[in-house]
Amino acid sequence: MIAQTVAVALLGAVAVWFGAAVFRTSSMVRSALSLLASMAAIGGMFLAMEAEFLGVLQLMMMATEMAIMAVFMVMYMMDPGGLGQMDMSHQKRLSLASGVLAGLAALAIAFLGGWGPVAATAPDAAAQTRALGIEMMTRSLLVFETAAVTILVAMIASVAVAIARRR
Amino acid sequence: MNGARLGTWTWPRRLAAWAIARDLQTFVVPDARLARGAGLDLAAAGLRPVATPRHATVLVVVGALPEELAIAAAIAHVQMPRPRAILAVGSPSTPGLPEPDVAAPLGQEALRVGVATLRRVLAAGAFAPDVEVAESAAVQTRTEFVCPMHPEIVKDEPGICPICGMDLVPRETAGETSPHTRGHGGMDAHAEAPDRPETAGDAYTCPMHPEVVQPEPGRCPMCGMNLVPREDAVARSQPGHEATPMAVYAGHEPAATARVSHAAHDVDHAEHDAHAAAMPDERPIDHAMMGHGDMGQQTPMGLQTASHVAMNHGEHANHADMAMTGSEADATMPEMDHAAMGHAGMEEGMMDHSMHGGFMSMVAMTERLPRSADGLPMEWIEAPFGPLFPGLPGGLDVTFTLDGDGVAAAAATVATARGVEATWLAPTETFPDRLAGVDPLAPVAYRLLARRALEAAAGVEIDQSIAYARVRDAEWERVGSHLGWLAEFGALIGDQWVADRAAELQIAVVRLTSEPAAKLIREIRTFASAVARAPLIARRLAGIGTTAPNVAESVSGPVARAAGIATDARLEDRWYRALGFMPSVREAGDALARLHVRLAEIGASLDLVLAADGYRGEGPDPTLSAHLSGAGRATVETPRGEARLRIVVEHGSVVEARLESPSTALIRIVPDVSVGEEVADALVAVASLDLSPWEVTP
Amino acid sequence: MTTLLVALAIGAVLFAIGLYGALSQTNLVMIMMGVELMLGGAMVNLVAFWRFLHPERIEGQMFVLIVMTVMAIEAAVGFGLGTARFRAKGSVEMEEAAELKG
Amino acid sequence: MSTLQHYLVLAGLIVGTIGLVVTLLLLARAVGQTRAEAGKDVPFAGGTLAPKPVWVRYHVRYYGVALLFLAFDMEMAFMYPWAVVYRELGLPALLDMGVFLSVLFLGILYGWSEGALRRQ
Amino acid sequence: MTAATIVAALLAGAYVVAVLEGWATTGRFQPGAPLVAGLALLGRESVVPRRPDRLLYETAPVLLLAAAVMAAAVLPLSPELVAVDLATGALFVNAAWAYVMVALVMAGWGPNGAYAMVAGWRFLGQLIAYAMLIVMPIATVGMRAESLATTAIVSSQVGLWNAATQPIGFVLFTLAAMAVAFIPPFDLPTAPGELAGGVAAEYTGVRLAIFRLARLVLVVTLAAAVAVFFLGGWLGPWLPAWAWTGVKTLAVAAAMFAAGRFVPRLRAEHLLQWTWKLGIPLALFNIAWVGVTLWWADR
Repeated sequence: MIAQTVAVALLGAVAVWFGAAVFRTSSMVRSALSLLASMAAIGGMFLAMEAEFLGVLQLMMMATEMAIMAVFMVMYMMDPGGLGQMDMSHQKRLSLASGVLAGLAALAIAFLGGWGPVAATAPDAAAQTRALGIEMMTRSLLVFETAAVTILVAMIASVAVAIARRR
Repeated sequence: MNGARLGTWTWPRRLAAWAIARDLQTFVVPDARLARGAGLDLAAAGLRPVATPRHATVLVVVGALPEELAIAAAIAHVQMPRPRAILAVGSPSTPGLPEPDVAAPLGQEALRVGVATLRRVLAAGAFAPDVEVAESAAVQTRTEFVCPMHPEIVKDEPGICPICGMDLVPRETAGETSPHTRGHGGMDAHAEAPDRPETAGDAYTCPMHPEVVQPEPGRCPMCGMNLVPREDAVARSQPGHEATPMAVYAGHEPAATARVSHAAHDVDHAEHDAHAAAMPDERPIDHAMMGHGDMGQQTPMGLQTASHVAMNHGEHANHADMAMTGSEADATMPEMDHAAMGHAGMEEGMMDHSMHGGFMSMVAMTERLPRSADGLPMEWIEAPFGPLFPGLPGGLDVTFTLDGDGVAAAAATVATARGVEATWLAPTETFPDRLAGVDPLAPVAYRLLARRALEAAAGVEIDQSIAYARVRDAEWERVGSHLGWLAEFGALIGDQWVADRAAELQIAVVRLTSEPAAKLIREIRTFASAVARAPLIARRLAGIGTTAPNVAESVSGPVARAAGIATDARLEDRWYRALGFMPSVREAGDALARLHVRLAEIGASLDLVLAADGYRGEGPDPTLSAHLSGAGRATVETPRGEARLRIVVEHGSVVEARLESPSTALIRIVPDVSVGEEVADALVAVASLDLSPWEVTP
Repeated sequence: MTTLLVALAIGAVLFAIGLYGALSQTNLVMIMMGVELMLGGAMVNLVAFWRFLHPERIEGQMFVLIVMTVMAIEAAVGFGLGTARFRAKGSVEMEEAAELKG
Repeated sequence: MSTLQHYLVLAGLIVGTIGLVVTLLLLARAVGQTRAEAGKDVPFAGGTLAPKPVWVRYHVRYYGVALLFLAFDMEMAFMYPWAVVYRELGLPALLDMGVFLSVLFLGILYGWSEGALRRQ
Repeated sequence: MTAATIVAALLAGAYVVAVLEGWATTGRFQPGAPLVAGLALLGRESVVPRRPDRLLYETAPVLLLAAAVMAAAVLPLSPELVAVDLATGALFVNAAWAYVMVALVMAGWGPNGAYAMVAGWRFLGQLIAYAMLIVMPIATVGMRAESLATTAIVSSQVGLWNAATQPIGFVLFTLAAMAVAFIPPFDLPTAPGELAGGVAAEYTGVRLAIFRLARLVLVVTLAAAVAVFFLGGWLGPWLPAWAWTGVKTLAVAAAMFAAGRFVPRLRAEHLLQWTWKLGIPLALFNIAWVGVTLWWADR
């Protein structure tokens, strides 16, 4: 149990560190890879919280997603190497204030909320994956099929706007 | 040893030195094909060719290097990590390169001995208590500082960009002494570029309000910005402005880009000069218009002034960018300073408005950038693929302007220029040898060319035995040359089997003496038909580097024949006609067609060799009068196409010689076949031309 | 309990960083990064709730899957829009997207 | 072995990998240090000293496929749990997944027809 | 202990694979060559290019090695000899391989050289091509085993190997596996002739040694994955279980290298087109095929 807490805290610290690094570096590639590291650490937290399928999935999905993000950053941002140490932000104070405020509010809810008893054990990973599959095919079937349609819409939308029509 | 690592001997170092001496990764200069053409089998001698000097221990120098190539070799050498060694084959030392650690004469046995010596030298000298640092002038760099967004800002010391306030970043540029400062006549162009007119600063205007004109510097009464020197008078008088690379790139026509960045130096020069002169001058006007144009729409909070300023300068940057991607870049050149100086007044103005950390308009930054076919304005980089690039002939210096991994513009030149035709002038006895030295990739064809020109001058006819001996020689050379090309080409497209087998057969052809060659001929035929039938190779090459009809007409040889033009100098030769020669022609004009033409030519050449008695060996040449006078011309179909020679002989000496070589035409079509392709395909297209940098005449 | 609180705290901090990033950045892609971080924080909370409050109810995990899908879709559509905008204006700066705001 | 111990082994392997790399680096350092020379640290560019800036806006030509991939990739998040229970649920599950995948494949077909799959 | 055995086996496998690769590329069988080459690289200078993104440059080879080791950790040599028998092993292997791409993108961007950068972004395109062909065949393998654990997947092949029951998946996966490990003809990111070494171009000395070691380990894991998922892993008569996995892995690796010797490198564009226009429809068909055959068998 203590090991679990320590692991969650450590990986969480890594996630937060890299999350902050995203906005602290001026190199776009570093920025995207920092986000990847943050997301991978979150995946690690999932593993530490015994959500194995989700953790591994997060590790995998985010690697490709963030690498593709890096590509788009390098395409559309000036000075992607961050050589000029350019500052690309605005309304800093406002953002900082909202960030801190939102964070405090969330923390307050986390610590003040009565969460009730904590479950000591979770089902093992194989059972989780199986349960997830059954859930998907039974009660959440509609959610599952809706997800397909949503993804389809996203694919159509992004292709429709992004691809230049040729003569 | 020259390239030893610093350190006294300890047992781990001994072990490492032993291993290094066993594992000889090799970078070959000028290229491996030339080595094989000299009959050297590097792999059999224990050398393992690799694609980059970064991974190599041994720099193998084959033959004598011309000056520019020697500089490139020196750079490659210094980029090899220590311990590194130089093995010179066939030439004891090369000016510009450090002394070779081992020198071996040409020949496989000598190479084997040389490698053995090299192993001993490396094992004994990989580490040394004191090492010299290579201080060749060629590899000297000086550091300058440049703004990442505004390439025209180049300073000698660190600081911030006067335009946008970003930190300047250091970068190297080649030392002033190097004649090879990123080629294409860049340096010369800059030296010749007219200086910025001294009289330019006679009127001052506001960058935002062109109607404000004052005789002395000051602030604009309308917006308070610092005034900048006005130079529009000069700008209008520049007729060449339309022809700047920028103007061409702004259009979406890839064909147009191809035209601009030809290897032809004078074209570049002209454009460059025009551009350099026009650039500073037109700015105030453009800016002013831009600033006004956008002012209405764009009002981010409290940033109006600053963003306008940025916008103007963004545009500046793009002018400079354009120049850089277009012809030889301003960025590295001394001339750049003067471009930057042109804005001196304006920069100060910007400083006042302090853009530090401010908002910079991307719209303005990208507005004038070249757009790709899909409409995205991207930045282009210029990447050199040569003179020492593994996939291309050594000495061929191709520069691709890369738009992502696509080639947006290409320029080709050679680093093998070895002086002028005057050096060939010689007595008639030695003239063929001199001319044979023109192109180490086709010495037989050039010797034959010289002989035939001399005989034409003398009016001598040759008999059948000599003619057949010449056919055999020339055709064997063609077979060897095509195989050598195929080996390099196979390595470029990553087909190990083709590369290895073709290299093996090339060496066998080169080493062939007068013994019967039936087995070799059979093997070559089998190999050629296997390559011709390989479906994946066909997929890989089809449609790459297709030559337009007018482009194909400008060249000769296999490249023309692959595009359906049945041109071949051998058709004019009565001995070839007697042997029943027919040229091999394909229609498609792409890299695949060129491969097929060469494979078919290998077969046809073997047929000719067999028809002309099969053996290799030089025939006796007819003797010429020692006091020959006259003029002669000859044409020979070299493996790359028609080479034409005109000579004037006086009293047994060649006093004038003019050569038209096929590669001189081929190098001009490099942009035509490569622009618009993906970089790997562009390399395939260039390599499929099989041009020999050695025979390119200015 | 401690682990739950630690996880929730981390989720909160990630959310805060993401919000800060989304608000302070001028660039579409960077803003999307902020949003992804916020979603990441949300996912941490969801998994923590699932694990420590109702590990027997798999809907918690299903919900995380949906959030992940949302992240991917957001990325795809966002980059699609970014590409279109970059083609049209040469910029994905939000400062310069005034006309998008109407 | 509990699940968390599994992850501990994985973490140990990562640490071991890093340890191996550090050892190799130290070993190489003990053999000798790199000697600075002019031009040596410039990236190889065909035997030229090419100081042109490389980190610029890079035109990635496959962004059309990349966009499709971003969305299509999610399919596997749903497919793996389904794969595990497929034999248990039988043919209806295959049909459910068939509908799901066909819907997604429509997206690919649309992208194909719009030219998203070609080099941009 | 098991983990140590697996690591030892992995290193041994990497060595043999290095010999095999040398055999395929130079045409000579030299069992000592990798050792000599490794020592030589250790003894050579390791030049750091001027002003690289040092962090990315240094991390990339380590990440590549770590990713390969992670993938190896869940692949079983025998029922007992598996470092970590994760319940989601098949997915975990995928996740580990995804970081191969991340490492190569870092290696491409880090040194600030044109060839490396082109090569690095190229590999991301390669991932977009091969990723689905890795993911979907593994899912069908999981369908048959009713589990994502690699050991369960091997056990499910007792009657008949997956290569026989789902040949389309087998072929697609093997080709995609070659693309993951950038074995010719899929060696777009290193492309010796085209990009002078590509992502590896600016790595020298010990860093190059680490990079190459990582690549070899990666090849081992991919060959092992083909053996485990499709060729019945440890199943086989006479020999001990671990030996069967080892033999199959090396045979697959040798076949991959041998095939790569005779074909030209694929064009980046063709790779994307073929995988998305042909590969993915085939992989989807494979899912349907496996679904129907399993249902028929279970009926």
